[in-house]
Amino acid sequence: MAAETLLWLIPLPPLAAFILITLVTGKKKALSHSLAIVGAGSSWLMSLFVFIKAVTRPNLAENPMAASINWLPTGETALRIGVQLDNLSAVVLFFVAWTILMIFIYSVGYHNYGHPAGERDVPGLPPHGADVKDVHGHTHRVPSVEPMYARFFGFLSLFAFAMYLLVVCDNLLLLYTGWEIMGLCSYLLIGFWYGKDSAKKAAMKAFMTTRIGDVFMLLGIVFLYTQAGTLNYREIFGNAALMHALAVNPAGFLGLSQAGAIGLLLFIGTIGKSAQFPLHVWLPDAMEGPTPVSAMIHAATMVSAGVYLAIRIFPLLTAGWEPGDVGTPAMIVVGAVGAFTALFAATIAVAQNDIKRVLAYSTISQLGYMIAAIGVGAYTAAIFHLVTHAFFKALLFLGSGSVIHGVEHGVMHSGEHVDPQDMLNMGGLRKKMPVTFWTFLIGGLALSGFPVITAGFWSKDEILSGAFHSGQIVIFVTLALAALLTAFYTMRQITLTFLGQPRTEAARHAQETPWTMTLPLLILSIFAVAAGWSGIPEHFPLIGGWLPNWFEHFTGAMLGHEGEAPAFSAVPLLVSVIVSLAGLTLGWLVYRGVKIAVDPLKKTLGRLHGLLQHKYYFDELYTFLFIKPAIWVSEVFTSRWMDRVVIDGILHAIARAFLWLGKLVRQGFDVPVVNAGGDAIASGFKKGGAALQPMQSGRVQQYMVVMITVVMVFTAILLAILKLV
Amino acid sequence: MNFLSDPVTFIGNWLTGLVANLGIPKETASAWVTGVAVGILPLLAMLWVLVLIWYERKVIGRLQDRPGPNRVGPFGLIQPVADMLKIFIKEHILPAGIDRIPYNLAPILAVGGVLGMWIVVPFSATVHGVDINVGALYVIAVGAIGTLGIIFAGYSSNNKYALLAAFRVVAQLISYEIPMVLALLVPVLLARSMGMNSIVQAQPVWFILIAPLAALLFFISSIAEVGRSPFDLAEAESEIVAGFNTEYSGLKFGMFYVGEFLHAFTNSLIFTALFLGGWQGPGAEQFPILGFIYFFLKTVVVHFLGIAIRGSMPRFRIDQVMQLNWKLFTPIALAAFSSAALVEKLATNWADAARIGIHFLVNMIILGVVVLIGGRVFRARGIRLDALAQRNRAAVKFSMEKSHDS
Amino acid sequence: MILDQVIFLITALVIIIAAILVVSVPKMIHAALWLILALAGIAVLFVLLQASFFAVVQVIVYIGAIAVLVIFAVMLTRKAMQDDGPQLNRYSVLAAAVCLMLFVVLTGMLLSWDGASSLPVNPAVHPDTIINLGESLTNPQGYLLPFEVASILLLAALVGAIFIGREHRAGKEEE
Amino acid sequence: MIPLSWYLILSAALVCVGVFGVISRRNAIAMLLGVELILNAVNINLLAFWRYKDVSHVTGQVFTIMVITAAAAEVAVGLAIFIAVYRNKRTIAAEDVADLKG
Repeated sequence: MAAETLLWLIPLPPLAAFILITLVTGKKKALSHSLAIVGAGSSWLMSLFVFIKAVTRPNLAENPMAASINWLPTGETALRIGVQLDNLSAVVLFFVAWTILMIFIYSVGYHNYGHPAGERDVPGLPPHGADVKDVHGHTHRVPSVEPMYARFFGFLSLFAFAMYLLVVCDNLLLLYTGWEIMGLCSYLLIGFWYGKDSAKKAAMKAFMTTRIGDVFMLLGIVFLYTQAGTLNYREIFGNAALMHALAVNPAGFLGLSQAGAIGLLLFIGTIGKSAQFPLHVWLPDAMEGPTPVSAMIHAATMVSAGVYLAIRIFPLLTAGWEPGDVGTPAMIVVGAVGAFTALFAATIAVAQNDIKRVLAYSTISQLGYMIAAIGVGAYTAAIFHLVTHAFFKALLFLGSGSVIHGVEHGVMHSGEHVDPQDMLNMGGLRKKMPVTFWTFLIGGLALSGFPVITAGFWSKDEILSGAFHSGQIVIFVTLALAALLTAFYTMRQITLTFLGQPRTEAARHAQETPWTMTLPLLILSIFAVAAGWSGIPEHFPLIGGWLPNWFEHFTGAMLGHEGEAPAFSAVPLLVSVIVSLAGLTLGWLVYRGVKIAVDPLKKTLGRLHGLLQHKYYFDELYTFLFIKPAIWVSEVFTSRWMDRVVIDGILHAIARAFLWLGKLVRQGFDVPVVNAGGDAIASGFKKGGAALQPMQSGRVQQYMVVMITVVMVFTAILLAILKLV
Repeated sequence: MNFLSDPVTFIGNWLTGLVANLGIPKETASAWVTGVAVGILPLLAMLWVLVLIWYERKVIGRLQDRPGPNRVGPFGLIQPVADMLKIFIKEHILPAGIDRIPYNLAPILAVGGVLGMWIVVPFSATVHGVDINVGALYVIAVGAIGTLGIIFAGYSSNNKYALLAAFRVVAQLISYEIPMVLALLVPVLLARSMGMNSIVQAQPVWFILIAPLAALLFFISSIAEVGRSPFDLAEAESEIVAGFNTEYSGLKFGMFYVGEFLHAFTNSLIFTALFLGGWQGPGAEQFPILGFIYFFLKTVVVHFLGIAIRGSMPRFRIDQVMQLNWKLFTPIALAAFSSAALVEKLATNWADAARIGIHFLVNMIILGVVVLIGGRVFRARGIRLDALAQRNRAAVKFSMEKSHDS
Repeated sequence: MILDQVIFLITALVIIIAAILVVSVPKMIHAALWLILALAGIAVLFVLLQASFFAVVQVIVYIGAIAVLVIFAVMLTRKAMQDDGPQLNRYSVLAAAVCLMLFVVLTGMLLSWDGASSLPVNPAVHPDTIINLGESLTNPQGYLLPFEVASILLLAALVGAIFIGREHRAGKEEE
Repeated sequence: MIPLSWYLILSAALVCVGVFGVISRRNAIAMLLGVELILNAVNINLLAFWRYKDVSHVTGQVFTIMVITAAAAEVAVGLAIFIAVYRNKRTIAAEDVADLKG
């Protein structure tokens, strides 16, 4: 089978699984998750196969795997849809396939498959746990199985379908389709426990916020289509004349070129999807979804789609730019947004106590890194960080879910009512949950860029180096500061969660999670370390050149010119090593001795800590700025004034006028003329019918006499006419 | 063409020559002789009934462990003649309230319908009445006239029992015509002709070997058509006195009587022609007289079989008769006919032996399926064929004991 | 050929007289008998037309089945129409006049047609017309479809007749 | 040799007699007999035209078969209806069955 054919097929198994689960197997838990995992597994298998094909294919960048068919006829031409796999989508497909499969397997354990149903569980709320009696007659409180187990896998499958579609498609419209389906899935999964008010609100918030980005993105797509006449990546980016025209022609606003305007419009979509400042507010709230699976989607997979889009449109953003120059306006905007988000989110993360929220903000921050990398033109570095981040952030989220799960077990066991997600309630879990601890540690070190061994170090180092070489020192410094904070809050998290002594009874009774949850952790931890080795710069001291810098070559080929490795400089390297180690040390020092559930930074930072903990009051600001006015406009202005007073008033006036007119017509015309006339006609027919009634005697033979007579008469007439003529 | 090998043709030619010598044109002479033959043939048939009556009474008697007629003449040979004389001289009774025309027409139709069949029977390679190209269908058509005779008799007699019997027997006759026609179509299909002589000529291998199922159905249906035991509902004494001919006596009754005996024999003739190769046999082409003898012998065997059944089976109930026909015979006949058509179509170019083998095999398969599945269904619905047979045996035993006693 | 004509005339006479008796005799059972005679005469006509297949079919279907059915129906409904009541209704005189006129008109039309006096094209009909007929009835290019439709019609009529004629016992719920 | 017109006139006469029967007989079954006569007249015509035109052209015969089929169906259904009517109304006089009159 041709790899192109397989490409078509990759998104389909999860879709089939979704349809089957939703329509058929909704009641059967084991069948549903088997279907979903088989679907994801077959997509995974096909993805790996085409990935290997793609890697071994010479000149993949110039000659990607592609196939397309006519879809919508638009006048003389037809909009074609198709699939394509180039270097970028190949690596994205690789990590998407792995992480999705891991999520699916992990979800089985996370939703307590095999546990009894809780007696108080209702759909729309997290399971409360169930009482079981063991052989000795003791009653234990154990986690109970999720009531909407199958539905969860259905949504997850739909999500996987959309993600695969987005990765393998060859044009922006199809990408947009996948993008929107993922938006829907995100809404459904965040609001999965719709019985919780916070989940409902978070789901709506996520949906509305990303919608802002999506509208702009759609504008960008339309703009691009009007200019290029196509939405296919290769036909746009491979068309030098078109790209030149786009780069040169002004867009007519803000002094941007057309390419820059389109790029920025599309980039706003990325801002929404990848939760960049100022549309970042939905992502932390999205942690209301089933911990941490949907969070993981919102952190490792779906939000990567935003970055993927940004990388996709890199040629548009950088149109007219030569490496070494100061960036285009679009690039500067992108870089600024990215760098600011990276630092901004990192500062918030420092003050969060919820284990998932820390990771959520960390995600925003890391995505900011990638965006910033794009902004400074460090293309391969952005992709590299996208891949490594996907692995270690997936690992961290799954790890945090495992932790929560373990602590929940402790909560149920001890009966102590504490928040199982609050890190201040944990501590000392490394002995209780060794697998989770070690894998979390690996992930954390990768996140903080622990030198040399972790994947995060290599990718982050490349971004810093790219920023440094681009000459944008502000961005470089911002990113370095963000890296320091990253290492700090990561160590804070690890220390608070795993090290030291248990601070609560629940943490004391925490328990390691089942193999379906730990297995994905183990697999992902391998990637969290090893993924970095594919991109070690050749010029790196000591170990540079041991392994070929495959990643750079592979993805760099996308730009057409061989990724010219910037001259090696010790500054970014040293900076990244120092901030990483410093941050980690600092984190450990500050949090090692925490005995009670109070953050020591609170005292030190004072009001600033409160500011950070409340996320700079952004939610409140948005509520004040947008939501309140919107409610006011809808409730007071539109509803009360416009609708009820003005429009209703006009309508009532018209209605009254017509009522009057109707009365007039009725009394003047209808009753005397129409009714009387109608009655006259009706009675006329009645009388006529009564007069004709005897004709219908019901006697067949009488009819027949008449019939034959008539036939004869007509025949005679006909004959007479024929004779005459 | 000599007398010994083909006497009928010889006599015919001789007579024609004789008449032609009187100065009459050849064609007219031939027509005259044919007319004489048309007169002689029914006469022969009617006389032959005398032998048939004796033969049948004798056989039934022996079957039931009685001597049968043995008083008048040697072995009672003259008994039918005596009966005939008695019937001739009996008074013609016209019961009150009868409908004259149908009443008198009925016996004529009953005999005429049977005699009409003789027209198309090919007695030997050269002797046959009319070889019309729809002979097989003609047999059925003329048989339908006999039905009319019965219904007339039943209706016109002004007798409830006769009417009831007529209803019963007409329902039975019309119903059994269907499997009979369907079974008859199988030899027609195999011979690719409806002419009786062509059917006989197409039987170097007897059709009973190719289509045993159709032969079986035709045989049983023809018994039902004649209305003889076990289908003799028309004359169930215990229920309806003497059936449709209750009000008949004398010669008119005699004609019904003759018609029945002749019908049984005629059906054996038709069966022989259709399924047993008719006059076919070694040397029959060269010596038509041999063919005549073969035909006669085969017919007698078939006829004996019919008598044996008559002598050993008690009658069905009317509902059983109808069920047997509509639920068993008609479907089987349909299956047999369509399978035969299919096999003929598929095996057109095969060797004869293979074709015949396939036909036989398919017939056996249908029979097996019917016995297996049909038996189960009938048993499930409370119609136990074996129980029926057991009951019949008991009844036979009882009647035999009774006849011993008397 | 005079013989043909003589046979035809005799048969035609029998048919017409029988037909008139069918529509005029008071006793229904006699009407049925006369109908049988008329149908048999028509079968003879078919023989004259060298359509022996149809002659036989005429006997089987009309005399063997339809006539018997009619007689059955007559017997079953005997009480309703006592044979001594008036058998013709009040239109009968008018109907007779109309039919007579119809006959005159039809005959006039026929005789004014040139082709009416034509003779048979080839006196010796090929004996295999029946094979022709059979083949055209089973040939998809021929009349297979009408033939099958006719058989469906017959089946439907059979089912319908059984359903209508079935006795619905009083007190028993209708299905 | 019989001219075609003989057959045609015969069938015309038969049709007229049949029509008279249908119109004037009170008994519904007798009306059915009239219909049978009409249909037989049609058959005579069809076969006569077949015989007197092209013999190899079997359309006339085919139509005769159709007519016979239709007649059989008509008699079966008609008699079933009459018997049902008789069962309900104790009459089969055509003029008594006029429940649907206006």
